[in-house]
Amino acid sequence: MTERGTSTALSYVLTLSIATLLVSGLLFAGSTFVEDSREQVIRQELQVIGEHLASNVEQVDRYADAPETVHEASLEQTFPSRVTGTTYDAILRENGGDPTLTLRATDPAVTVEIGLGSDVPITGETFADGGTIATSCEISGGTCDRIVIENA
Amino acid sequence: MATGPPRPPGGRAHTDDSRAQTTLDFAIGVSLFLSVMLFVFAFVPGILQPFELSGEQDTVLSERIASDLSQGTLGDPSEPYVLETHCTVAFFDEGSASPSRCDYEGSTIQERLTVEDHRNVNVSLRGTLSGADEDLLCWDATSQRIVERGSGDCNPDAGDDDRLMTGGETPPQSNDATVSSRRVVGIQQANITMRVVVW
Amino acid sequence: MSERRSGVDERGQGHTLEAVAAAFLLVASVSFALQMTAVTPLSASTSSQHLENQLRYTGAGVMASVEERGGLSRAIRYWDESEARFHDAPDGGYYTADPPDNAFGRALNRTLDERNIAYNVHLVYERSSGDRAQKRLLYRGEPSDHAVRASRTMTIMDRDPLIDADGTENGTQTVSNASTYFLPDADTGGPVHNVVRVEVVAWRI
Amino acid sequence: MADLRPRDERGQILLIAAFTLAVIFVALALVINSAIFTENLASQGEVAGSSEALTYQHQVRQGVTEAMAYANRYEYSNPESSVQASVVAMNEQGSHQQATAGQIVDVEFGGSESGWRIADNTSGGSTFENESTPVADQDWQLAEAVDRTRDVRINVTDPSALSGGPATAFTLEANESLSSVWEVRLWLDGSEVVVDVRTGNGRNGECRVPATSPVEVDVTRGLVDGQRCHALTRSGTGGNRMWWETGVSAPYDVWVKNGDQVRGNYSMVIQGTPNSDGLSGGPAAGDDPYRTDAIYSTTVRYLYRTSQVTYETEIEVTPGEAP
Repeated sequence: MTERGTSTALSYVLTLSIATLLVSGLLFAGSTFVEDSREQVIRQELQVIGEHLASNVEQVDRYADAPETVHEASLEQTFPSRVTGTTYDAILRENGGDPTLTLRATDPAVTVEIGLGSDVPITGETFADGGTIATSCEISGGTCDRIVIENA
Repeated sequence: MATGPPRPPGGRAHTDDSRAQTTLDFAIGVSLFLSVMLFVFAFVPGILQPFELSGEQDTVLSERIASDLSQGTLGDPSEPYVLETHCTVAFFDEGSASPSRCDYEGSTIQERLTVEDHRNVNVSLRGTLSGADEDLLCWDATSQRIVERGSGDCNPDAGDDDRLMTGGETPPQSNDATVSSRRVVGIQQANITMRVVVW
Repeated sequence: MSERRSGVDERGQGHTLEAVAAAFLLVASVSFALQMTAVTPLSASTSSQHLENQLRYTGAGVMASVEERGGLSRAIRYWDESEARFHDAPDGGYYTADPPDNAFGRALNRTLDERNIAYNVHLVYERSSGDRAQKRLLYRGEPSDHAVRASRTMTIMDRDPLIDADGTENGTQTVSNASTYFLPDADTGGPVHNVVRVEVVAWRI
Repeated sequence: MADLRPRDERGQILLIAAFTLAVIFVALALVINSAIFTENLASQGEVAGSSEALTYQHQVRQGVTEAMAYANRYEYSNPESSVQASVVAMNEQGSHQQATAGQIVDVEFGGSESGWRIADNTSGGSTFENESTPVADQDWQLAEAVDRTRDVRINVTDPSALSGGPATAFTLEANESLSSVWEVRLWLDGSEVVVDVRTGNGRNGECRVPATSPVEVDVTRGLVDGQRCHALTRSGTGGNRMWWETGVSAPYDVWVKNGDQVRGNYSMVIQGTPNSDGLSGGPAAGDDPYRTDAIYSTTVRYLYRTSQVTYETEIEVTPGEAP
């Protein structure tokens, strides 16, 4: 038998450490790769949902402008309630005359902002979770005071 | 020495050469595994490549801009797809302030469309008002009419207020990562095409 | 000693087996991942849906811009009393190759034909009995399954005149007193003659 | 001998490596699925039926406009009931049509404001003098204390009858006081008809069309022969307002000057007091202008509903009123 001249214990430890190193390296590389691409997909999905929601807000704004008197104007769209596994919410904010729509994902904290025209009547802040979001006008005296979003 | 499990058939002796087979088995096993590993590592990026998402929201953005311009901002929401002449002409007048009665603000196309300044957007009006093929349109201040660029009445750089009906950066001809939305709209009793390009 | 030795033999084959099992597990996971994703030949190219949306807006935009000049209602009344069909329409009574020679036809030709988009134009109306009827204004064939439809509703009144070939209003014939006009009076007692829905069905060829 | 055993340990390593890779791929599959869904969501258009709400509302305006024109012209003895009947008929047929597209539509008559229709539509056209006997004057007041005017249309059947210069040209005026008058003149300049506009705040402009009869001037819609005339709408790079009534505040009087310098027909709808001795009580024989009861504006309740859209409004239809 050829004697390798190494003790069983040493080679045993050596191999085991290489093994664990190899596996943990693989695991770590893999999970960061998955995490990164997951965050990228979440950001894209929030942006797409945000653009759809923004066009709904603009459509309701046109609904309010077209007639002489508006009694009710609302538009709802069903979005996925979870974005690549994480929940998210949408906030329609006056933002001091420059209204914006902000979408925030919870698990990896991803935030997306979409600007809206300053002529769109939005005051204060309204909020809706992911899922079916209704965009509608709060109406008084036949005109649309402000556009709000809520869960339908 | 206790006898091990029954000798394998063929009566091979328990000599070192049995390790040779083990080495052979080992070689086969690892090589197979490595080849599969390499194949997988070569193959997986291939799956992912079409789903490398970038600029997905541009499609929805260009649709949103086109619908907003054609159904409300440049005209009147009570009559969709019909543009009001002066607000449309003033929209393409970049650099000067927006007229207060029009439905947009700011002096650059990005501000008027409320998109971030770094976004590349181009809005243009094209049509076949005279002749056969579609051409970029132009505002002829002397006759106060919208004419084709090649119609002779249009001289945007001649000092009078003629103006080409295109706004924002010029879209790149080469790369294909642009999204464009088209709307047919009416202006001055003619039907033309509004094109919004986002990239 | 021998324990280890005998283990060695089985371990040898065992070892290969594990490598094979590992390889198999790897391939299985990749194929499972593929099965799970809704990977379709078209899933990467979403442009076809985007183009369909454009087509729908094009149809709506053409009708809106033509109607602004009153061209849509006139296109419905562009009727040749003596020939009992639309002016210069082929024998079938509806246009096929080239669209009608009026504002609506020219607009369709310029915005759709020049982008080699095929389209049909139908007029949907009601008979006095209340059931719906459809009249082909222009027919180019069976729409593909990617066809989109844009529609617009026009109200025609009892005394609206028919339109002559050159586009001017006919002095004597109106939608009510023209005997061969396809559109019946769905509101016999009242002033409304009929409410016609103009439908443009367009698809890419 | 000893180095064999480690190889056994490594055997398990391959399994573990493969297993971790498997877990990673499954996670990756989830991510790819959401990526595909994102692309699918990105290519979706607007909410189904959401832009049709506004398009159909415009079609309701078109229908009511036709109904009002018909009622004012042919059933002026009781125009409101005629418009009401039309709205009911339109709603019945229209709602059937839209139901096939999954859209619930309901249009209800919501009342109307009366006014007067003033017209001179002698066939073949005539001069625009008033009907006072024995001699028709060419300068006369069409109506006084007018608050609103709409659908002012002049159809010059014989452009050669127009005067050769602006001084003696046919003029239609919205006259609030001597200092604030909006007027439009029609005269012939060689082979072109000139539509010459002067607003109450001192702006003027003109647009020209070939003098081929008939020349149709739709004053309050700002169209000449169906084409937009900047002198009647907005002109100059700043888009200065030139529409009817600009620079003149209601109530004002409507005057015709040099009514003999034109040959054709005209009509308009006003809210005010028509000149009773210049206009006969109804369509008269001969070439005299007349006045009849008319509907000035109609209010309609509009409801549009689909599974995702709810839209309820009230629209006031005043066809051909300057914006």
